Amino acid sequence: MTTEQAAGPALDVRRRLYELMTLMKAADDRLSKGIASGELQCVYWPSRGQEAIAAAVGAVLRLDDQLVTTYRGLHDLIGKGVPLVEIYGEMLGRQVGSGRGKGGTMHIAHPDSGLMMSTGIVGAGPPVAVGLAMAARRKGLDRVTVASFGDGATNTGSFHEAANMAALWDLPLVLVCQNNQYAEMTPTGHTMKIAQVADRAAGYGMPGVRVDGNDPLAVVAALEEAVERARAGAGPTLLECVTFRFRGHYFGDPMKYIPTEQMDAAIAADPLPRFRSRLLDDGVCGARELDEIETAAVSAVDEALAAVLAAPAAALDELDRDVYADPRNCPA
Amino acid sequence: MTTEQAAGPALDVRRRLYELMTLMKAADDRLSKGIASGELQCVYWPSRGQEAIAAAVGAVLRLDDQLVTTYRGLHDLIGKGVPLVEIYGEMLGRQVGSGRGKGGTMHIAHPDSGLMMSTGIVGAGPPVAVGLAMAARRKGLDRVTVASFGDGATNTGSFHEAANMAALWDLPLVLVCQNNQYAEMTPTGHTMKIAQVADRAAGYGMPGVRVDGNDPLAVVAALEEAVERARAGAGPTLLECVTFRFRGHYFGDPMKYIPTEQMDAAIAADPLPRFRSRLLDDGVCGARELDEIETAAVSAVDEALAAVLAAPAAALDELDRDVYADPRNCPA
Amino acid sequence: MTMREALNLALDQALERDERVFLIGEDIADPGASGPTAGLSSRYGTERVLDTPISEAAIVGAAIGAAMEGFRPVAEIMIMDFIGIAADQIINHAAKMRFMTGGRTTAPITVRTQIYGGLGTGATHSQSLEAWFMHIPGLKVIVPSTPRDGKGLLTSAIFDDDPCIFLETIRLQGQRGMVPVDPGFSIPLGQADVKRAGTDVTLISYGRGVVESLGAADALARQEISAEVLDLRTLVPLDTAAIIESVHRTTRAVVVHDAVQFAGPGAEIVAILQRELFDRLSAPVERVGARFVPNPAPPALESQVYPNSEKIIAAVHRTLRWKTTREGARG
Amino acid sequence: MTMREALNLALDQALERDERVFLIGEDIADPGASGPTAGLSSRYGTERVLDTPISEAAIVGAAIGAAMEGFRPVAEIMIMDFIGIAADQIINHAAKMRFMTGGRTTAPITVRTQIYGGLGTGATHSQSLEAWFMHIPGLKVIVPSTPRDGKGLLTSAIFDDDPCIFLETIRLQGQRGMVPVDPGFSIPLGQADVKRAGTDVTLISYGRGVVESLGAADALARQEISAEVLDLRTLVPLDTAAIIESVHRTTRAVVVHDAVQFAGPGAEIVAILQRELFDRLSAPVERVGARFVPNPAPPALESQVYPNSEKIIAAVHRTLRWKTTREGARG
Ligand SMILES: Cc1ncc(C[n+]2csc(CCOP(=O)(O)OP(=O)(O)O)c2C)c(N)n1
Ligand SMILES: Cc1ncc(C[n+]2csc(CCOP(=O)(O)OP(=O)(O)O)c2C)c(N)n1
Ligand SMILES: [Mg+2]
Ligand SMILES: [Mg+2]
Repeated sequence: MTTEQAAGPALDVRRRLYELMTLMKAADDRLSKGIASGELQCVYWPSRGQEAIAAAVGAVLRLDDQLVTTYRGLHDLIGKGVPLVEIYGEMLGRQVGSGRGKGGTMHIAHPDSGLMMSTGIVGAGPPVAVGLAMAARRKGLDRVTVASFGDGATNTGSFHEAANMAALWDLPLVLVCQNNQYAEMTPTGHTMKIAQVADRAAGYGMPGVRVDGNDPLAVVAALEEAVERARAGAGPTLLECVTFRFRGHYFGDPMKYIPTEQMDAAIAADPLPRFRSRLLDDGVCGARELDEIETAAVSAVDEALAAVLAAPAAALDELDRDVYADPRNCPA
Repeated sequence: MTTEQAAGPALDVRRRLYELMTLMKAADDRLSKGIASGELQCVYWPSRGQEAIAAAVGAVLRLDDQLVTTYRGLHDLIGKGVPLVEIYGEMLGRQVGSGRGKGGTMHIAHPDSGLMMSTGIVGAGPPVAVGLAMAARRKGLDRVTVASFGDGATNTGSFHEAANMAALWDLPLVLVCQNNQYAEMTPTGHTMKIAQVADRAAGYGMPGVRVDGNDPLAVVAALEEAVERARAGAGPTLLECVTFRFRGHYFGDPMKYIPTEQMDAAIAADPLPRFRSRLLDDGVCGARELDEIETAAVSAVDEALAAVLAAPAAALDELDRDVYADPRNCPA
Repeated sequence: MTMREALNLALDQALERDERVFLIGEDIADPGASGPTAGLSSRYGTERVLDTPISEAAIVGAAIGAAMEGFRPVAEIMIMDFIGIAADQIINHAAKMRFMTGGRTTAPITVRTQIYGGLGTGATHSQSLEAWFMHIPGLKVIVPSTPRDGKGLLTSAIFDDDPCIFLETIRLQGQRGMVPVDPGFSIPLGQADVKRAGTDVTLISYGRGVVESLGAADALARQEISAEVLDLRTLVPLDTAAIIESVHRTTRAVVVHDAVQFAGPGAEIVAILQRELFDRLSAPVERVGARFVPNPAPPALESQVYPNSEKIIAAVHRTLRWKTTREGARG
Repeated sequence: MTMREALNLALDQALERDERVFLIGEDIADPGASGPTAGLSSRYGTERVLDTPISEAAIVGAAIGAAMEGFRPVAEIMIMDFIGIAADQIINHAAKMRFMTGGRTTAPITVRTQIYGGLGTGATHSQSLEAWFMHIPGLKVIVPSTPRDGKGLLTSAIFDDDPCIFLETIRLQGQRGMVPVDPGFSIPLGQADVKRAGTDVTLISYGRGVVESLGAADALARQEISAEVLDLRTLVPLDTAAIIESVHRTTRAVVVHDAVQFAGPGAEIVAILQRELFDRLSAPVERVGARFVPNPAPPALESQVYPNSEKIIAAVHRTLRWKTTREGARG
């Protein structure tokens, strides 16, 4: 069976998925190495392991489509096309950061890439995504908004209110739940009785779909359907993508709460080597090509980091800016 | 077919249901008349039309079972056995009120009757009911808690968080949604895409049941099952009871937003005359007996109101009491 | 026209003149609407005057998302006591977005909400929580006391580039006053207004407190005490210059508000005054705020809780009777 | 022991001695717990140290329900910035329940939450919102600065008959100090503590501000300025008598806190002082609070925002340099 005949995305999309995934992984690896060694000082909620979902979102969405993500957003940001220099720059508090360094890791936005908001408040993204989707509709645009969040976020009241509104108004929104099986140190099964997050969709009157979040092609397929539906005005979808966080909740998390067998199984299901094998097996790319993609990813990351480290730290006078449109509005 | 053979509650329970419903209706009628004429000054969110649900809750629950209700609680309070004098007393700001008159209509509690809280915050009751149910479990009691709320309340984040917790922990709780087809002036279908509130249950992993909330026997049957389930430790149920508010949202509501046909249909389905006919048809009670029940209800209400109107108004020094356990804790 | 009509006119003209404006909230569309939004959905359609589920967090969140895309959403939280439910979106997104993204995204929303109280609805339907939002950098806080100010300030809020918390007062909605109908009329945020000039003492207030202060000033005039009534109109930005200018002249001040006195907005005004006019003050600045108690439902009790003319007059007399013993300092 | 250990000990002993006590919150059970709740679920079981979904409103609501039934729940809101989500339950149920039901029901919960800041986590993970809760009648607000106070005050909060907001400070969790291990040890709510005696000026603070104030007092001592450091420990009840007593002696005061200065807790202290000691004060009361800005993430910027010893010292010097021109009053 040749890949041309196989169902699923075109060859260049598959290649693109792998490029994105390797870039996400390289960006996470470099940051992790740097923080661990003391070279880099920043807070970081690692996305290693969840690349397939973010790559699929990046591959399926158009540039003018929009994404709202969370503190665990490195992969999402890269997938949506936020320049690495602006991401690292923001994490490391440099003037080249998306927020000139003052927002920090959890608060990266880059509207030019359609990355509208990262939030540090669990569950608080979907309501804002509802508003973005409303705006698209009112402007007559056929743009779609994706809200990306974790399994734990679906226990928040905020998620519920947003999901209900999105379904009610048939908004062009896709709710992408990156179910990495933990919320901080608490396994998903300890916080909800339902077997799958996708089951929540029924309570809103929208489709709920669960896919293997470590298989980028599965995510692409489900997401394409959801995005099409949203773009056609048929309303939102709750898309649950099952995956795993390799580095725990925050960088430095000792992860004592993760059973060895679970970690072993997760390693075996690591989306990166798995998708590499798949691409080789399907004859989409050769080993050399894939090696080159990986090398290019590492170089891109190194280059970005070098640029960031050469850039000046966030300016002290940032405290005088952006509290209000006009700084004179601050009380003395 | 004699009633003895018919499925459903025993004769005395049916009679009791009618007694409760007539008492609720009489209490609402008298209050409404008094406010309309200017005789009585108080705010009131009328329960007229929703009596069947509250009577069923009252009939099914034990004295030591607990109930959390809302501002639209007159019927629920009566069903659970809160003395009418304490209810009217609180609404009218008298010392004989459940809170010595200072809490007001929306905030009536009477733990001796198991009426633990009335809240004016839509959706905020279920979390507190979760805590009551947790307490029962931790005390080793086989008590059940019912949280009663409206259709609109199920759109709140608070409802979602509580429902999820209750299901997760298999709490002895029944979520009774009195779906009166409106939230203030907004029809239920304008605020949720799902066809029935009971559909929300699937998102939590609990049974969701919808019944005719104007038929007390239907409510009793469904509630008995839910209460049994809860008491047995098998967890909560979402029970949707479809009904109608005859007097609109608040007393004095011009109800211009209610289509005539809908109102006509509701009047035709008024639970009171309907249940009266049913009792007669089924031979449970004779007309004279039912008339006596109705007369007794009116007398009970008149008597309670007379006692309340004879009672002193809430004392001014109530401002010095109950802010803290020890009044010296108030800032000067 | 009444305050309700003035606010309605501001919303109407904003919807009329700018496609970016829309209203979102519970029961704000016809035929259910009875407040300042009445009639507007009939005129502008339910896409621009949008009834929502009871979901305060998502109402404000959705407004924020739309504002990020250039809209000028006016979100309604029916009663201020419910604003806690939306507080997270207000303080963690709306207020901080501009700063956190270095200006790349902004959330110029207006949150209209109403201060109840005086209706017998009790403790959970009567709170004045403006102090909460003054304390959050990035928000503007607006409380009009007259129909004219209501229209002018609401217009400014809607078109302001920062998130605004706009507080209406149920007991003022029926108040009448002259209102410019010109759609171009607006009142800049951050400018206090002398509602009555005076020389002996400054009554500093906003919202319903202004009405009580004016009543007190009338009564004081009969006692030949000349009270100036300064209406702050916005708590953020705060017109510190106007406060100082007035009290510098009168050397005495009483701050009046319906919010709980303890840790309320008045505390900040006092703190500013004692710092800026330490040597100029003839007496301690007095505060007349709500008593430290959940609001009781019965009107007879509730009226004990709020400021009124008598309490203000008593406070003025305290400032006038003050005998300084300043020499005793450094004892 | 450290503050974290002291708080852990308070929780441990409360769980040990009273079946009515239980803990509820996100990630508070082993093996995930790393804060003051670490180890407790292993000792008392996950029924009494209960991990929850991410549902702040329901966590507090559930605590309230259980408290109504006689339990003494200790609810954790992981970081204070998230408390908005639970604000409705706190202000509309916990705070007002006793009053609204005439004492028939009460909600003696303790809400533990942590003030972040100083960790580079940015504007939504660093707020000090104690001013919000001071302003709500019915709540008690507690902020310890030392491990000893932490243990003593947390014990009191848990067994107090009123709802308590108990604020921990992440930057103090590792601080060490002597702590009585006696389970009977507690510190009454509402009693300020002189952490350092002095005669020239009173530094009034709580929480992390006390540490900065003590540092400032040390430096001031080297300049022969004797600063008293008064640790309020609880903001409600507020030990007004202790504040007045100290400032009456020193005639000068600086209020210090990590909360935003504008409309912050310090404003109330100033308002009280200017009223009670108007003629006794030698200089305006100074405030050193956080700058009016969302917290920036980079440590170099963030450190500009918070109070520190230098800012406190500068404020003290301002009060000492003050030249009164009181004669000029009544101009
Ligand atoms: C409202 C709120 N509550 C608690 C937290 C603390 N917190 C940060 S991440 C997290 C877990 C979130 O889990 P999930 O939604 O599954 O996302 P993940 O981190 O697994 O990507 C928690 C509880 C928060 N940031 N916001
Ligand atoms: C959190 C909150 N939002 C809004 C309101 C205003 N309000 C009072 S009742 C009500 C409608 C509630 O509808 P539903 O839950 O169906 O109950 P019903 O009144 O029909 O019994 C609203 C919006 C409120 N009290 N609390
Ligand atoms: Mg997760
Ligand atoms: Mg309803």
